Amino acid sequence: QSRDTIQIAGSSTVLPFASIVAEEFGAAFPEFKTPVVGSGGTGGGLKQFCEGVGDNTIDIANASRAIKDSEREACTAAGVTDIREIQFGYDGIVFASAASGPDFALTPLQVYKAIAAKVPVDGALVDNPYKKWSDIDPSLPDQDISLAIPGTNHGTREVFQLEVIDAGAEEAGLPEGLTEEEHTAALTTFRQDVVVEISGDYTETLARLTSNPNTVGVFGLSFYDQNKDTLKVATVNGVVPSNESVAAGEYPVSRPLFFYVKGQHIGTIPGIEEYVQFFLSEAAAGGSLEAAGLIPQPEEKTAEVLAAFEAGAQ
Amino acid sequence: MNPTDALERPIRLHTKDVTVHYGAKQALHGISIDIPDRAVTSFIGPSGCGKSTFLRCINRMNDTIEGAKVGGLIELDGENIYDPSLDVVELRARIGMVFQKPNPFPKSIYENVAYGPKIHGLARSKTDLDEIVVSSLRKAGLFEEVKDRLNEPGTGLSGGQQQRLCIARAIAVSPEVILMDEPCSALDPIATAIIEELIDELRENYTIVIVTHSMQQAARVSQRTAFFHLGNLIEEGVTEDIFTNPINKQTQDYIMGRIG
Amino acid sequence: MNPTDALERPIRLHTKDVTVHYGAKQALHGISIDIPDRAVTSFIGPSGCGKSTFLRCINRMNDTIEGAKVGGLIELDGENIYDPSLDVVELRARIGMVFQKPNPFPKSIYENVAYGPKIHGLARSKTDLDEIVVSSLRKAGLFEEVKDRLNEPGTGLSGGQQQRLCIARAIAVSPEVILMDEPCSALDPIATAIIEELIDELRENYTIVIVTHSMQQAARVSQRTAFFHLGNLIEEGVTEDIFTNPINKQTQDYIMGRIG
Amino acid sequence: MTDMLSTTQPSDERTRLIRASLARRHLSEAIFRGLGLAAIILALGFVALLFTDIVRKGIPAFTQSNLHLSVTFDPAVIDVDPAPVRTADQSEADFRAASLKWQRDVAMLNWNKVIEASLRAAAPAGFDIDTRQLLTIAETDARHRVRELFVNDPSLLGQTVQVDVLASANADNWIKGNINRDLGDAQQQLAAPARALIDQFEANGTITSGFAWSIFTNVDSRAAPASAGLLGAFVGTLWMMMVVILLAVPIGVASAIYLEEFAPKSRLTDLIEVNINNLAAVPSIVFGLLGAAVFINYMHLPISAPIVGGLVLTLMTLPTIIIATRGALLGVSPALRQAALGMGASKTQMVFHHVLPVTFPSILTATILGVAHALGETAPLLLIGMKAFVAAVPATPLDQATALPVQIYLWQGNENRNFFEPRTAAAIMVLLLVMIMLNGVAIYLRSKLEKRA
Amino acid sequence: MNSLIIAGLLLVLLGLAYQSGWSRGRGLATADGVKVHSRPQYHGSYVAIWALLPALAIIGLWGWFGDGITHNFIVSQIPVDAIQALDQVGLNATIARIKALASGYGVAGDVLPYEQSAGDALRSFQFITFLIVVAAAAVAGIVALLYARSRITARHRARNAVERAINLLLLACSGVAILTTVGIVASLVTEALKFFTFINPLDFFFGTVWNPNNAGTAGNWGSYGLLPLLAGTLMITLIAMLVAVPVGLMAAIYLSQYAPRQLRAVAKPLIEILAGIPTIVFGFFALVTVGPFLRDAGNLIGLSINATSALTAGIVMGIMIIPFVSSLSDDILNQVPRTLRDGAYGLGATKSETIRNVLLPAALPGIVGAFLLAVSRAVGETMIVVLAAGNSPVLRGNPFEPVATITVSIVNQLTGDTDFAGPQSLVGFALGLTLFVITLCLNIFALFIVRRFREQYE
Ligand SMILES: Nc1ncnc2c1ncn2[C@@H]1O[C@H](COP(=O)(O)OP(=O)(O)OP(=O)(O)O)[C@@H](O)[C@H]1O
Ligand SMILES: Nc1ncnc2c1ncn2[C@@H]1O[C@H](COP(=O)(O)OP(=O)(O)OP(=O)(O)O)[C@@H](O)[C@H]1O
Ligand SMILES: [Mg+2]
Ligand SMILES: [Mg+2]
Repeated sequence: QSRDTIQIAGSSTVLPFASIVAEEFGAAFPEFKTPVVGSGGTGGGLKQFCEGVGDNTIDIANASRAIKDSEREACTAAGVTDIREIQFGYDGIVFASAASGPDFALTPLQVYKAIAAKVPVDGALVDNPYKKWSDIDPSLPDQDISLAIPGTNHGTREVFQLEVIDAGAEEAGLPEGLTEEEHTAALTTFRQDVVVEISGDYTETLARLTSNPNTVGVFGLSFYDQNKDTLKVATVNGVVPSNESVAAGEYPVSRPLFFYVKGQHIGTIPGIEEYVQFFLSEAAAGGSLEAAGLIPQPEEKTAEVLAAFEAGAQ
Repeated sequence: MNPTDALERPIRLHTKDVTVHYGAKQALHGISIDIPDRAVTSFIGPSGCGKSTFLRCINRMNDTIEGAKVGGLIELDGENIYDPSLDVVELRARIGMVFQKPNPFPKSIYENVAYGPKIHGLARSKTDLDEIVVSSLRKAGLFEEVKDRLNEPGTGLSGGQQQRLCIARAIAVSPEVILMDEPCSALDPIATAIIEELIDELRENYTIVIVTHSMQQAARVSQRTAFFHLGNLIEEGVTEDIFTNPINKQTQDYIMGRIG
Repeated sequence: MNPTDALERPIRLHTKDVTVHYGAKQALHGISIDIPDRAVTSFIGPSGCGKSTFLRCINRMNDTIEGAKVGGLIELDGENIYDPSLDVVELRARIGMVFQKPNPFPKSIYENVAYGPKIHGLARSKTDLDEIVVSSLRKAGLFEEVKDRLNEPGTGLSGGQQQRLCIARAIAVSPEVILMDEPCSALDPIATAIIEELIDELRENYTIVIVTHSMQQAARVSQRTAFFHLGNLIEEGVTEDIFTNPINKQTQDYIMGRIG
Repeated sequence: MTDMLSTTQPSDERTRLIRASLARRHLSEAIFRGLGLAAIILALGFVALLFTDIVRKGIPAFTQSNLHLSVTFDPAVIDVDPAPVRTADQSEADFRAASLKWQRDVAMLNWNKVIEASLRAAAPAGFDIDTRQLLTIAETDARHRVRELFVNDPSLLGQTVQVDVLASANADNWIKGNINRDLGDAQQQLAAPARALIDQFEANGTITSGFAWSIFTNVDSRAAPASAGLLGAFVGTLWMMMVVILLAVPIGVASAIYLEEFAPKSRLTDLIEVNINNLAAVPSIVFGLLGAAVFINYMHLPISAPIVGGLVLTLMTLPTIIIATRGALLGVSPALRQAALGMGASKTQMVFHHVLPVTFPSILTATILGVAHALGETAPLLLIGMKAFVAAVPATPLDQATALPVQIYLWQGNENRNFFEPRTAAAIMVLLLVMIMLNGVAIYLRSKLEKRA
Repeated sequence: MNSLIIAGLLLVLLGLAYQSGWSRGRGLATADGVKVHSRPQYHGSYVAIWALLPALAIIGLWGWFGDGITHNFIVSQIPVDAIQALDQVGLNATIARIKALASGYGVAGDVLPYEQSAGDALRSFQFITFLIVVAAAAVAGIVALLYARSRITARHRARNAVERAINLLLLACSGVAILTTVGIVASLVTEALKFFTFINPLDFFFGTVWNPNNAGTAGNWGSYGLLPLLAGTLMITLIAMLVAVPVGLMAAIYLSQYAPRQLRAVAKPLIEILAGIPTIVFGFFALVTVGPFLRDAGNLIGLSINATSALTAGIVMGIMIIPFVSSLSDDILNQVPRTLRDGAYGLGATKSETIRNVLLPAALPGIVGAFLLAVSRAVGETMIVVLAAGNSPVLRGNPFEPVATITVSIVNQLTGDTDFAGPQSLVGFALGLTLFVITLCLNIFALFIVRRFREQYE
């Protein structure tokens, strides 16, 4: 006699979506219990996932990033050999400021210039001279630079680094001849006077904004969506972030969301397969997930993922 | 019974060179005394002279005091009570004790008396137990006063009644010896008189040792008296002799009220 | 000075029908006594008879005890000390007190003595203060023993020294009356003798009231003695008379050691 | 005696000096006293402020908007076979399978159509609103409610019944004004037609507000925020407290008894004593780390289960109970102990027959206070995975669950700030009520005990 | 399931043993002559304990060594050439697969024939060993039962033996507290050591930059300087103590020395309510009420105060600690002997003079100890900081800015999207260890002071 509730843990970004699916799944499938969705972060979820096979390990790990090779190895060593990756959509990452403030139309380059401790000027790295947004670009508001970005314990930070900072730095053109270390440092060293790293959740970022209305914060698209009354979103490269623009690939700052299924539990823990199919199905989950701010992926991608899942171990 | 009879009774308790140390401090300096069967022996002496200490040696209550060390020999019916193989719990069932301040358990009167027989397994049935309780209360002269409220808490009784309850409780396990440490010092004169009368009755069946700070009381209730001073047994003998004709100078002084 | 002189001295303290209740319990039942100037008056009586209670009435220390209620009249030099307009702080500067257990403040010896003058603003300068401290210590017979360690904590002294320090502390505010509640009961005989001698000297300048449980001490140090029993003042008069020729039966019994 | 003259000032000079300083001294006395009173008022003011603030924030959450719909089970929409009826030759299992299959078919229908139809029916004739916007008025669980009605009673097919469902969280926000009603379309959660319709619904009685029973009867919900409730967390907390009571109390009392009554004074007992005093002050989060490392990683107990939470809280509460119990044991009068020993009771009997019963009330009080403290503890639970979304009431301590304080933490971080901020305050009110009740019981017991003693 | 069977078996054994000892003891009592030492209940318990211990020991031994034996058995079931073909990881995976097969869980991919047979063999092996263990336990229990029963005589001291057992049980219970400490230290140290294989301890303890790198950039772990967190912790603690100490101490003084009885009866429990409020509630209060209030107040006087800042968290934490300070101070003040107070009153000191000049100096060591205990509580507080301090691990001295503390970083690192095998999450344990050591030192020091104080006035 084995456990009859699917157990899920992991990323807090995926948590709302997984919770919604879990609830709907429980409602739609009278024969299965509502799965339990724990948080604990992507790392925490994968850690539990990779602890082994059996009743007291989880069945599904939610992740806002792809599993890493080191983690896969740990899994294998513990006997978790059948890991099936499901990518189910995107998370949009937006810049938003207080609703009462001016509009922002940002580009990665501008954000990079606002944030980096040293910026290239005439082929050399100098201390960041910009005080106001308008110093960077006259089209930007005449307002002190102040940014609240996710802390390094967040998956969001990775996307932010990759899609905004790295991209902006490339555009700005870092000087030639930097060593690898210098290069990394140039990309990851931020000005501590204007940048705040938020290790808590988006509520925390929102609190920052309300206390300092000059702040531009980084949020998940869905969080912004639910707090439009206090927040104003910035365009990036002229694109307004929305489900459509992200899904169409026009809005640059987004990341795929995943969950990982322990193949060995399929057939033992009831309902895992149905859960996966339900998660990816158009009718049941698609609607509510979108309403909750998930950015859907192309149908072909979903079909591909589903096929790979059903085909079994990769 | 004539008080001097006590002299001829067999010896129940025999002690030899009993010493007690509390940590570094020596409280008793070699006490040797024989206590006769079915008689009342009283210990008198100024405060702090070691009366209570010696009494506590007899049923090994000193074991419970941290740092107390007892030396010498104490025999009950020829059996060394400090023999390591002897079970002290059993010993205390044989040598009952009544304390200075009445200390009934915070339980019903019935439970107070029944407790001893229960833990020692003296009653085979509920009826047995009832019988023991009633007869003990009766022997302690308390039954008539409390028979209608056996289930009320013992702490609700008056001081004198409480003390008699404690005596009943001690009797209930049918001890051979009863030790009493200033049993009346917390009581008023009337209650004291009742208890003294009771002691006089009990002596027919029990060997009784009583500590008192009142010479009058010692004279009233005991057949033999021992006088302690500064941890020494100064003099002991038939009560009348001690009070009327003390041999020792210190005893004289004490009885005349010159020391203490 | 001849002990009987005390009779002829002017009255310093006059009390009339003083009663004290602790909550529901009445501790004093109307005490009326006159206390003469520059003499030692001692209060004796069995434990719990109300000696301390009465003493505490005199400098209104009973105010600090929750539930204590004082009735009747107490006059210091004809002034009612329970008059609401009277400042109790000032009163206590006039009537000093020394307690049973020496209780020096956890400060240096110097600070202990200087504390009173400081809070009352009696010293205009540091030199003034030094002078007061030295002379008080000297009057308390302590100066020679501690002059090299005035800055060491007062709690480091021996019991007798501590008590003398407390007396010096009381003297330092130049009170008119000094109350002492069993000042020697925590001391050994030698320290007691020193304090008694000191009291004898102090009486030249101060009105002293002392509570003691020792009749001998009362006889030794006081000119007048009052005997308390069960909250009543039974008898008072010149010490010699009280001890040699008590009028009251209870006083007689107490002095003969028959009660208490 | 020359110095005598110099120090014994004339009495009136001395009196003058003393009197001169009196006013100043009494003033400083008054100031000091005033400072003390101010401190009390400040401290009490904080209590009052905290409570009024939370109550003010939380009260609105106890009312909630309900939609009264007449729902028609339209056969055109509910296009399924009739519910299976058990035939004579059918085995129990076959029947169950058939009915499950039927239920799943029912679940696969688009019940939103039914909801949409009833909403449209309630709207004024010809009101123009698109389906998506219309559906944002009712909470998403409305369709499950209606479906369950049908599953329980398939004969409803073709009939029209009155059904009460919750208005959506956003509708509720709009009605209560949690969202500024003057903001433009772009900043509103609901589309303009939906907002207009809600106002009309309110006017015609389709939407009324009532007491939010769902807070007490429902489990947490992400899909349908308006129906999110505390029941699951509450039961989870109950399980944890049960573990705490079953473990911490016996173990705590037993160790206290050992240390106070039996332990010989030795290096070891000294060490244990210091150790226990220390544990009492170890930050709770460290216990969380311990729980994660030992109970979950090493002993492989189920994650986010009340049993693990209970164990962690047990270890955390243990020192408190031990210390309090030792205090109580220490207070038992030696007379009672002597009485028991003098009767020939062994030490063990003395402790268990006499000392423990007497101390029972204070041990109970200490236990209640310890449990109350454990009840409100959050940080260690976060580290052992109790920060999970659990949409079920845990049936055993081994089932996944959250706890009340964790639920508060989760709601506090919910994206829908407008809706969940009041609801968080409401949850806090519930938690505080439980705490105050526990503390009240403890204070009551203590005073009763003191009276008896 | 298995454990249920075992528990049932033990229960039966227990009942049987008790009954047999009891009736034997009872029989002794009826035979007259010798005085019976112990009551039948004790004989019953005596036999029961004797019967239970060997049975438990056998089951315990199996629990200890069983896994190893099972492991060896599985290895023995894998063909030698298959073992040789596998590396350690592969072998473990294979064993896990076999276990999964035996337990009825499916495995992914094709099942090799030898895996299938090993799985079947393992299943029967498990069944048989289970039977053996149960039987052995039962036999041992019964043998012990008989032995114990045979020892019962009238003079047998069953009570003493049972009481010794109870004593041991009590001792074991008080060992739990020790075990907890050992558990804390062991779990923190092992994980922290793993962390220190990634990061140089010197960089951890003396680093001034806290920037654990993103989960994505393996190899570049980032900076793990403790100092910003420590500074944040200290700053919040300092603010909290600045709030709690004056208010708490003055409240204690007022309540214990001035307040009329009725006020004390009301105010004391009301203040103690603060102590019972869960910290998450304080956190919420700080986040939604105190923070915005401070920000607005700051705006009014031209200060830029963040809603979530060291100040917000510190003030609210101070409020939380008030009852802690006040009740400890109250205790300590009450322990100063009355005679000292009387001494001052007797000299004509006013109440406040008595308190300030005599009471407080006398109680000072105790009060300092109490404050240190309060400090250690503030240092370890988590939820208020999680919600209200702003979580900004940057070394700066401005209390109006957000800070991060050790506790909050533990939560963040252990529940974020961090790499569970890397230093990003392991650092949580190193931080926990640091925190543990800090509070340990504070506590020992505080307890030392308080104890010294108590001794002074005993
Ligand atoms: N538990 C103890 N620890 C240390 N010393 C003790 C202890 N009990 C008694 N003593 C000391 O041993 C001596 C004898 O004490 P004991 O109680 O036997 O005197 P006592 O004759 O009963 O006096 P009292 O008439 O006051 O009861 C005294 O000096 C006392 O201080
Ligand atoms: N604070 C108090 N509250 C209640 N009753 C008190 C208080 N202080 C003293 N009493 C009672 O008042 C009565 C007189 O006490 P008091 O201390 O004056 O006696 P005493 O003569 O000084 O005795 P002793 O010689 O023992 O010091 C006693 O019965 C005592 O119990
Ligand atoms: Mg005695
Ligand atoms: Mg007195």
